[in-house]
Amino acid sequence: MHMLVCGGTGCRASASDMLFDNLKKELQEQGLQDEVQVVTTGCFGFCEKGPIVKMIPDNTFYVSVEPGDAKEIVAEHVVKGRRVERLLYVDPVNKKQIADSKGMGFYKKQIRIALRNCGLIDPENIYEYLAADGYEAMGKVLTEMTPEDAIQEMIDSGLRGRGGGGFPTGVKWQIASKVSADQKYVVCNADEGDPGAFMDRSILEGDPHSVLEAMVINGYCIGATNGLIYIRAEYPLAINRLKIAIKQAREYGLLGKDILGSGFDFDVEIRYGAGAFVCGEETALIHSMEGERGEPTFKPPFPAQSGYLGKPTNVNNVETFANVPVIYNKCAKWFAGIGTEKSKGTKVFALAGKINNVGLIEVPMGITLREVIFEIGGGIKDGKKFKAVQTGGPSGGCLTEKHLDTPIDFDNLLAVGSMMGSGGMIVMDEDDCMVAVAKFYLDFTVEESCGKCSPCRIGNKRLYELLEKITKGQADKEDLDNLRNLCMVIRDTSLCGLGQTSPNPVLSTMDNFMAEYIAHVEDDRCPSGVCKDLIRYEIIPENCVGCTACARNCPVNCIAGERKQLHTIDQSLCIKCGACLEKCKFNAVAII
Amino acid sequence: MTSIKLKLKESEVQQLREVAKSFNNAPGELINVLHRAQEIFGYLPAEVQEVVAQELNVSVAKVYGVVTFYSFFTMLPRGRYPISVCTGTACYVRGAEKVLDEFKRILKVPVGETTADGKFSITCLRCVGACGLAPVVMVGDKTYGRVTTDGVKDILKEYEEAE
Amino acid sequence: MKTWWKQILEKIYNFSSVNYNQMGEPIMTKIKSLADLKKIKGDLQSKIALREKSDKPEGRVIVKVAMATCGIASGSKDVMEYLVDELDKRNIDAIVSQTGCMGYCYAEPTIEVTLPGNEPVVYGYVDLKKADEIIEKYIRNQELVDGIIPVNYQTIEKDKED
Amino acid sequence: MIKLTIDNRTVEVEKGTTIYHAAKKLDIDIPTLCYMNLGDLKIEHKPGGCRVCVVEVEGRRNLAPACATECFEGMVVQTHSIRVLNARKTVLELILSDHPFDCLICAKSGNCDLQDMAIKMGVRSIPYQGEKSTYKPDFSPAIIRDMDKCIMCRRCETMCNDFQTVGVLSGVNRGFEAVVAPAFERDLDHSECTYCGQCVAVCPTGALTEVDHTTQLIRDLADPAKKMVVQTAPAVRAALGEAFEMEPGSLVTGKMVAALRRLGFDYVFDTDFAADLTIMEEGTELLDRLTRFLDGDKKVKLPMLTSCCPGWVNFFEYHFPDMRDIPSTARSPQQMFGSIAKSYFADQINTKREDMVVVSVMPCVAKKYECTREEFSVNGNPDVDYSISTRELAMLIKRSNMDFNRLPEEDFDQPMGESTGAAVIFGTTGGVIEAAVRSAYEIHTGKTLKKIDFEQLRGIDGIRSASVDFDGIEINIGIAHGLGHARKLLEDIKAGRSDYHAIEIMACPGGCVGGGGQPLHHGNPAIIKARQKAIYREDAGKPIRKSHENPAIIKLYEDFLGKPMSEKAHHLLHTHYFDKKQKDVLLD
Repeated sequence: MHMLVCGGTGCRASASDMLFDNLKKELQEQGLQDEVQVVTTGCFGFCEKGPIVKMIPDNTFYVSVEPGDAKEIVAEHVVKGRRVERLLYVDPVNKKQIADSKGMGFYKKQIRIALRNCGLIDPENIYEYLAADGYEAMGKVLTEMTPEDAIQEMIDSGLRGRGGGGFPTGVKWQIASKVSADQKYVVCNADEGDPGAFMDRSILEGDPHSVLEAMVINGYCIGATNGLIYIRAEYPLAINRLKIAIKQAREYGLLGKDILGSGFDFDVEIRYGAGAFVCGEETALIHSMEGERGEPTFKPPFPAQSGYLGKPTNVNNVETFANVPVIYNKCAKWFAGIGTEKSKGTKVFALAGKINNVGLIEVPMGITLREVIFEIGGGIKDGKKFKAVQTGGPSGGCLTEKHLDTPIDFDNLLAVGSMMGSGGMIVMDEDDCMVAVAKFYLDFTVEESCGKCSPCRIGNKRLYELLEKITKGQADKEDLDNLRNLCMVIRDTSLCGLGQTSPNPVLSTMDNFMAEYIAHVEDDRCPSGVCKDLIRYEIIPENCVGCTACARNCPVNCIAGERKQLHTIDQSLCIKCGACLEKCKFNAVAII
Repeated sequence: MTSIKLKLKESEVQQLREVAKSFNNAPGELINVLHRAQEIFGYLPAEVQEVVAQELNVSVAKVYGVVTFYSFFTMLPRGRYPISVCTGTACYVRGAEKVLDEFKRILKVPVGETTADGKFSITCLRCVGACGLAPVVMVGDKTYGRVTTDGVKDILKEYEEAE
Repeated sequence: MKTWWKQILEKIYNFSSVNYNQMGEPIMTKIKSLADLKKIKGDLQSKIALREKSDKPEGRVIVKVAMATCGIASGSKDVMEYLVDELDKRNIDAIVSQTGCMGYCYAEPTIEVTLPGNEPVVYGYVDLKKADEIIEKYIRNQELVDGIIPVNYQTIEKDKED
Repeated sequence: MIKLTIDNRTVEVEKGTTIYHAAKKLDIDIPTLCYMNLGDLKIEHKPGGCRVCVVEVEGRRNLAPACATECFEGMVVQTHSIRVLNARKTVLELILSDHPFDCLICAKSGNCDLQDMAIKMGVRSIPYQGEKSTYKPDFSPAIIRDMDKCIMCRRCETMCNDFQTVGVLSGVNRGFEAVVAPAFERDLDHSECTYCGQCVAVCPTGALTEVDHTTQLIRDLADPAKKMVVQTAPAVRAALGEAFEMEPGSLVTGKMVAALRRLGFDYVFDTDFAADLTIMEEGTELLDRLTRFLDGDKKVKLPMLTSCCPGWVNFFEYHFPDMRDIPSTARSPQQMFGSIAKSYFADQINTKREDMVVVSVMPCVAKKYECTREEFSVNGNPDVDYSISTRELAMLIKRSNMDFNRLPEEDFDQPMGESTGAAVIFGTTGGVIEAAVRSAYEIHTGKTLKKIDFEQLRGIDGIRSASVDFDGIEINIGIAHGLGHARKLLEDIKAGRSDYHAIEIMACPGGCVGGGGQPLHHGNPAIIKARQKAIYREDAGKPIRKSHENPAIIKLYEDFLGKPMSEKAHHLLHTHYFDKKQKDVLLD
């Protein structure tokens, strides 16, 4: 028998260490130390109910276990084989106690559709993909369905583009299918540029065939025989696995002429991006594939009408494609049964930032931020306080405590001033200054703006400069008004999605954290102690023991003081790097 | 942007011509050709761009326009050990800026430049998708995860010793 | 990777229809219809089931190593090589294969170990020392060791028709 | 047809019409800084980049650019709601925040689209201050680039790449650093720039201007030791009036002469004189090549291409150097004039060439470069000392306190002021070849033309072709204006697909009337067409309309040159061309 004790930061903060020791002690007292093994595990992602103990092999799941409960667990469960009822998880809906972790709703929070094969199959081995229903959807569509039926199925599924815009995929296909042209193209957008989002890379690295399969289906639906994958050159592993997959698929006749005897031809080529975020925008992406500067052009015409080389082109994102085969394998109705009314299926999020379980998760649409952050993500790192979560990357906004129970879908996120984006989710804690965060995103936008239209080229630069002024304590209240007006105008007048959404990080932080802006502007104070010009490091005399650790680590030698004497910081030399604070073991350095 | 004057050898010009030819000398393949050219030379000096322009029958100005648009392309030779600090959001909130500052402080060069001995160059890049390891630093093809300011010295030491 | 590829293929599939060229790469045959495809799938599934059993009735140990960018950056390649070599050296009948990202980026490198007749167990932060511990304690003696990552998702159910 | 409402008024437009044009129908002028449509010239530049033309469309989340948004049935548009006006003004303030505030001393002041817009929008302060882009100014022999003033409308890029296919300018860098520049941000004179000046002609701000020679000119005019000679190109007289609020297409030949005389020129001559001379030389060369060709001489290359346009000469020297033996060797009228003025005429008035200053007034900026070419000088003394544009002349007249509109009409001086109608039409596309045909026909056939006007050679299409019956021999003539169109013809010749005998090429849209040195058309192609009409009007009114009948020219040959293509003529009036193609990359 095994006892798994959660050793994640959250549980540790609620004394899982002591619980672990107590369990061992109890077992020893009972002489069971050789029969029952106590093991610490990584975070279960259920920190709200920690500490957690799981019994193997019967999968009993105890929650909110205190060190004092060790005795009872050993005495009852281990010795007598009876569950400790009061420590069982209570289902919040039907109020029933659930003993077996498999039955807990918690396990159903994540459903893997797009990531179904990631981490399960060998991506370089087509056999494993074939064994996992691979290319069966393609076979079914190509040999048993008309393009019209296949498009209808896609429309019925309610799948919306996962790249950020959320345009219904089936409708996009339908538009391209209705334009007559001698050639059409299917493009897979794998130019994942959102800092902090890496689901596309993971899918291509873990399940490249699913994307190829979906591209063939897309091609069949719209009458295209050419597929292009536009991928970031910074993803060498994904490129390599894609190349292997393409080679294998060709060798098996799953790409190429007369696929599966259907008479339909389709082949795929790889094109490389070269580091331009704006190329995530489909018109810019198309120009980039044509060997041009990746500058967006006005829509309409939409790529589905006139795209690559002026031909009708469907551009879909990697995650969107990864969903496609499942929809045909399981049917549209099944897919439409997951998620919310207007956002069907699941969404992959890249959880990052100040959160315990950094990683990729896939959850049904409609799940709340709270469930994602606290139940799946395992809560905030180091037991700090949750402050904000940024969704949608540079196009998105910062959401707060009050949005935690909002069901996540395309429309809800938009309504609260953020965006689904490609699914980056960056969690921030009390140590993050929201003005600085807004500035960080603007810095990104300024660097990534293509420069074609004035509001984005100059406006974002000015936004950044205004934010810089604020973080330096040089701004006045009028600047805040100007800031807001500028945001509105950039949003209203920019040529493409990049500019139209670039003010979101500023607007959402202004809406949700106005007090922080005011503190910077009126009191010349950064409440989170981040903005260098508004803080200073000082040594607290009561706590300083004169260990010299700070002085030794100061890169500019601005800390003076003899051993065992009080140290002082020369503010005129201090570069505010924070090394002294990091090194001090006595809480004697503080940000003022 | 200035570029280092470079004389190409006939063999190198020939190599570029073959690259262009392998892409059917099609203007639409400009970016693919530039990728290959950068693989060969490590960077894209003016002379290389001129040959590419000639081979693909596009104007040099256009080639330069494309090269300067994409951050992946560079006209300056990188250090023997190019250091790239990820400044994506996940790395940012986990202290990438401090790590970057530390590199700049120790090597005494700003971002985008190479140390006088040609050994190290510092660049920033946007998210390598290894957010779980934030903050991330790449030296050449090698990725370092969970880098701290203290760790910077150790990383550099590894390469100092390599020579 | 080439030798792995061959090794894995031979060990796993022992596929009668696969022949190898001189380079050790399999020579493929084209799949000509949907029926063909389904047949191959059935074939593969039963072969996979079979190879997991090996010649022992209770089956073989299966180890999957997450080899996506973050995994490799954290050293999963070394771990995989170590596991392939060591399991062989220690005469443990096991299949080691690579797979994509399992999603636990914070705990890379991660590996999934399935002992015959048991649920798969995922271990995080696997360095060579940990790998050795896993081989000795978990794989040999079924003793769980520290560093388990609790799996917290469900996959889509297999189609009922199949 | 589609019905929509703009500012509460209904309008009906064809499908595919943009809001901008629909509004025009209602006389609503939506401002824009980047959009440009040169109608018949088939140049439309629609990047949707400046975002000044945004309007509010009911039901739309954000504002729509009027220049790019197509109308739909039932569309409701507001062009001056508060939201629109605020956005438009803010965008303009942003553009101004990255623009120098040196309006008072800017070459474009008073003629600047950005300045006009700031006045119109009532900008009184710039709330958004910050870093400004700065670039090293670029002085070439003809064009000055001051990219600090660039607003990224990218009209120049369209002219340089799409229309002229010269490919010197491209958008470079990105974001705030984005700018239009030659390769490697080198100076223009290190690029393949032809100095056609079409970038200057469409630039809405002071970012692209011509090199200024007015100060030099004023200094020389004040020097009593210098004999000041001026020549004026045909297209100047058809456009100069625009600078003095006259209707486009007003002919101001007489007033222009009066003004030049009042400026202090000793001799006011006409480039048209040299144009007639050009026809004598070029026409003879054409006939010679034709006759030999028809006689079966395999060494003769046809078609013969005209060579009066310096932008065009630069173009083939850079892009088609291997074909540089096809164009006529005749110098341009400007250079023929200079050469004759500093020899024949200098002798007549007993002046050393060093003491004579020959100034040309040209509709062109490439002429500024042309007169600096080394082969057009004798012992370092240039045949034409410098060239000023139509715009510079207008500026000089204003600076000299003249009321241009009230000046009397005066005549050119003699002998180099005498010209024919054939010379006048050099100023428009198709004119040179028409003038050549008038003379070549009569000289070749010995017959008098019944009809002097060759309507089939006229027009505004980019590439035109016509056949002229030379007494039983069909002569195939091609005409191109715009270097992109020229490129097509050249590629055809190269590929052996061309059956032309003679081709006229002009670099600028419409020919010299649309030159880079003309008063700015501000995107109105009707102005260019009006100038073209004026040119033909001047031709029609001339007593002599064939170059070979110009008495001053006849006398020039009798007294000085002998006959066309004589050795002396060859020495003074012909030239050779260079291979300017960038040599293969430096090899070790």
